[in-house]
Amino acid sequence: MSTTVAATTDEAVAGIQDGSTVLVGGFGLAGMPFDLIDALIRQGAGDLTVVSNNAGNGDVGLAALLKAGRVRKVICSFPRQSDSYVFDDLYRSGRIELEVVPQGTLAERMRAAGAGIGAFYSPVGVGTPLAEGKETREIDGRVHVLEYPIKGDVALISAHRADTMGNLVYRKTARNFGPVMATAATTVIAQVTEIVPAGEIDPETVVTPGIFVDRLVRAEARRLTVEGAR
Amino acid sequence: MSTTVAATTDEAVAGIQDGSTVLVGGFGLAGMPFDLIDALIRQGAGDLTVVSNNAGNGDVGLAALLKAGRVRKVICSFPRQSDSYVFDDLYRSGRIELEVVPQGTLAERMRAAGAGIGAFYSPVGVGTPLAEGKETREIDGRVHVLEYPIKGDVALISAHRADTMGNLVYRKTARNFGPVMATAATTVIAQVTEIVPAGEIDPETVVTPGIFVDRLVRAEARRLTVEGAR
Amino acid sequence: MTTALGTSPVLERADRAPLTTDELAARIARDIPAGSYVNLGIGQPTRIAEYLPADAGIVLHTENGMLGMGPAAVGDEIDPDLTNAGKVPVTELPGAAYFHHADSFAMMRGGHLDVCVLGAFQVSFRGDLANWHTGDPDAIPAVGGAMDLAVGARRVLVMMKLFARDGSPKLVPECTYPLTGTSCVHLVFTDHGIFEPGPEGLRVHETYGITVAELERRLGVALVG
Amino acid sequence: MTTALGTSPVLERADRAPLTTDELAARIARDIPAGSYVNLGIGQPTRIAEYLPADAGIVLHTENGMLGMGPAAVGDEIDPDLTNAGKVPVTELPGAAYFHHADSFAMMRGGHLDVCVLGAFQVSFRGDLANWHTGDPDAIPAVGGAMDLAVGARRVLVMMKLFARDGSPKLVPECTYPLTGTSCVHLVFTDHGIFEPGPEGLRVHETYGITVAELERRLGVALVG
Repeated sequence: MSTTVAATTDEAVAGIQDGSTVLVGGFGLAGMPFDLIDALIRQGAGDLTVVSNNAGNGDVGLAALLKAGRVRKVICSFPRQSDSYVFDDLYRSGRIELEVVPQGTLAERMRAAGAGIGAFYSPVGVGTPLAEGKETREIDGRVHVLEYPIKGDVALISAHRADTMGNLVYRKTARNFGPVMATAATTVIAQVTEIVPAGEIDPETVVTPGIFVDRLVRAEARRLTVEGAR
Repeated sequence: MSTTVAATTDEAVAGIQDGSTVLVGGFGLAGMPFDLIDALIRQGAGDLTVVSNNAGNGDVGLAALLKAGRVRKVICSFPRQSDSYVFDDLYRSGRIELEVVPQGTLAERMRAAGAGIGAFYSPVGVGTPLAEGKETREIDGRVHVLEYPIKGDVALISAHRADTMGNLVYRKTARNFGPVMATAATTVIAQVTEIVPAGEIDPETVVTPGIFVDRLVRAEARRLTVEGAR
Repeated sequence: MTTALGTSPVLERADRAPLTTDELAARIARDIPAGSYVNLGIGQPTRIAEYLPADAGIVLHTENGMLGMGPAAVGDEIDPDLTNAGKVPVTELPGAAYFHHADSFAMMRGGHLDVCVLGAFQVSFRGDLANWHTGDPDAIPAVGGAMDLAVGARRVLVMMKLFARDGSPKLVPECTYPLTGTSCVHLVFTDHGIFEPGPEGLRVHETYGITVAELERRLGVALVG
Repeated sequence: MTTALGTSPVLERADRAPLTTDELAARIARDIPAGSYVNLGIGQPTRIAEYLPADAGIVLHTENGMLGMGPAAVGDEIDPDLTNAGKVPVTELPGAAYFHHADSFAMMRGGHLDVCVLGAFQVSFRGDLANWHTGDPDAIPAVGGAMDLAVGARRVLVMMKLFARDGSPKLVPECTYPLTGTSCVHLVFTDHGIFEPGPEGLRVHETYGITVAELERRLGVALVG
């Protein structure tokens, strides 16, 4: 259904339920939807499962959500970073669950959810601890592991520019998980730095078509960087 | 490896072997690589398996390749059209094999080949003749059918513009199968109407990155249309 | 006149003629919610576009890689690089987006389209759809995107005549033509009435130019409310 | 000096010091064919970029969604929206392209990258790789894109020191650390030599600052030619 434009980030995140699975865009700090996460903290939903590449940097964004005690479980590829002390403390004290997924498998499992694929066979992770207990099958002489979709109740993503139909374009490597997560959640909420009238984004350049975006909100870009945070 | 720019379409299609599986872009006439197909006819490879959405229109492009007797088998979603008389005659006289695949499954099977996915479960086609004999599995209460990748030896595609690195952009709905086929074949050959220096295509707008394109050749766009050809 | 059949009211309009194709297209258009993303199948369903209110924010998808498809192109607008799934030249509306085939069908299979409207040879009382192949051994099979749409769209509407030229019903206990999808049709819009197939049997919502009783006789089924 | 070991000649350079990290980076750079699409893993392999000839048409991939990555950004070039996989700000070269994560890893898993160079904790004689987890029960596991790269790139090169700080070899009969991938490493570039693991055992191609005989003693294996 049509994309709605929310007046505030609080309005944009209204209604997120306790226990939701929340897909959170960004690779480290690039593309992280800071304002939506701050709004989610104010909104108060807890017992969340967060799916994101990392588990938070410093004490902003995802790290702030973790620090607020709202997250029961993190599904990610790379939780431990030079500045991931919020996650590290929660994990070491047994206050948060962790599921580590190879980065490409994480992306592909969300892509599968968005694309109506019931499951897929991947050669990644075979023979490693991350494939333990998973079903395998040999295809063309190569062992594959069966992977299932990861679907979100909500996705929080950050893009560069939107039109009023919800079409999104991103900026450089801040694109990362946004377009995939936008396909994989029941309710997709995007923060963007600019919302322009329909027709002002060249249809050849749209990365996320508006069909995937439920709610839009304008928020200033907060571009932070941490060297070597990976 | 780097994209090479061929001087002629004949040079671009050199070396295609008898018995190859050739992915041919286009949806009907839109996006069909007419000049590459003509060059392939001159080049002479036969006993081909062609994977394309349709099985040729009128007597141009794919229809001309079929008419020249070079195609052993067609894998497509929609062979029969108002102007598909070349295919129709070959099929009815038993001179060509046909595998009909639902259109989205056709695209996804090529996507799987390009993405290193060994196989995937799809809900499409379950309970229909097109799923007969295929393995099924119930996932989340829904029956899915197991689908395997379709990989090409060669892909012939048509795009709008390229840079010298092989980055491609397309034009409107002529994009269709091109980007998927470009990922799914060992040798990818693209005809484009214009080749510009690297740096002249905005990196945010590239649809097919040059990594997927082996050979490029410039050819005038031949934009033909047939109403209701589907 | 409204007749109670089980618990649901039926709008029985035996006093008027069956719907014309245009009336049927307009009737279906009325049932498509504002703001929907919609795929209109090749053939008659295409005509529904003419009856969608311009201000309803309904966005048309064409499976060959576009959202925001406009009306058929005429004259100078014709661009062979811009067609619908029936390969008819069309136009682009503001806010359109292009994408490739794998993305287009991922969108479909992933349940992102709110509605699709398809033609049909047959629909069974429980919602099986047959619309791609007559089963004639001489026919060349061609499925296109029909199976993907039947399985992928959130609501699958069928637009068809209720009776074939020989008078036999196209709403049947079991499809005799090869299936496109099983239990996938939500509503069937026909010239003689609007039907809802389902596991409990066939419901009728509205009739045109025929009574419920006569429908039951011609379809050979007790319609449920 | 060149020693024949089995059928292959070995370039044995016992007379010089082991390679420095920069020499090793330069050595690996020499083995990357012109025109290759390459992913350089986080950490030391990043340094190889400095030794790739500018005119070789080698294109760098970063798994967070870019081809055509340039050198690290300095000063005003720094843009937090443009980083490499190590989250270090980088630059963009002419002919670059951006794409999303599913496409980036499809590219990787689909075998489109010609070469990747990864660091390692251990590599086994048959080419198993361990580079993501020390197995320490207190360590927080974090894999990133390591497994995808190990399985996806056409040629997987490892860049590492041959011996750990305690002197134990990192080329081992069987990895004791948790695996990243099995039989996936094509060549191992180390400060003391270049090795080719495989089903028939470990080959040595070149040595630096050590003889083949001494290598065999310290690795505890008969090197095959």
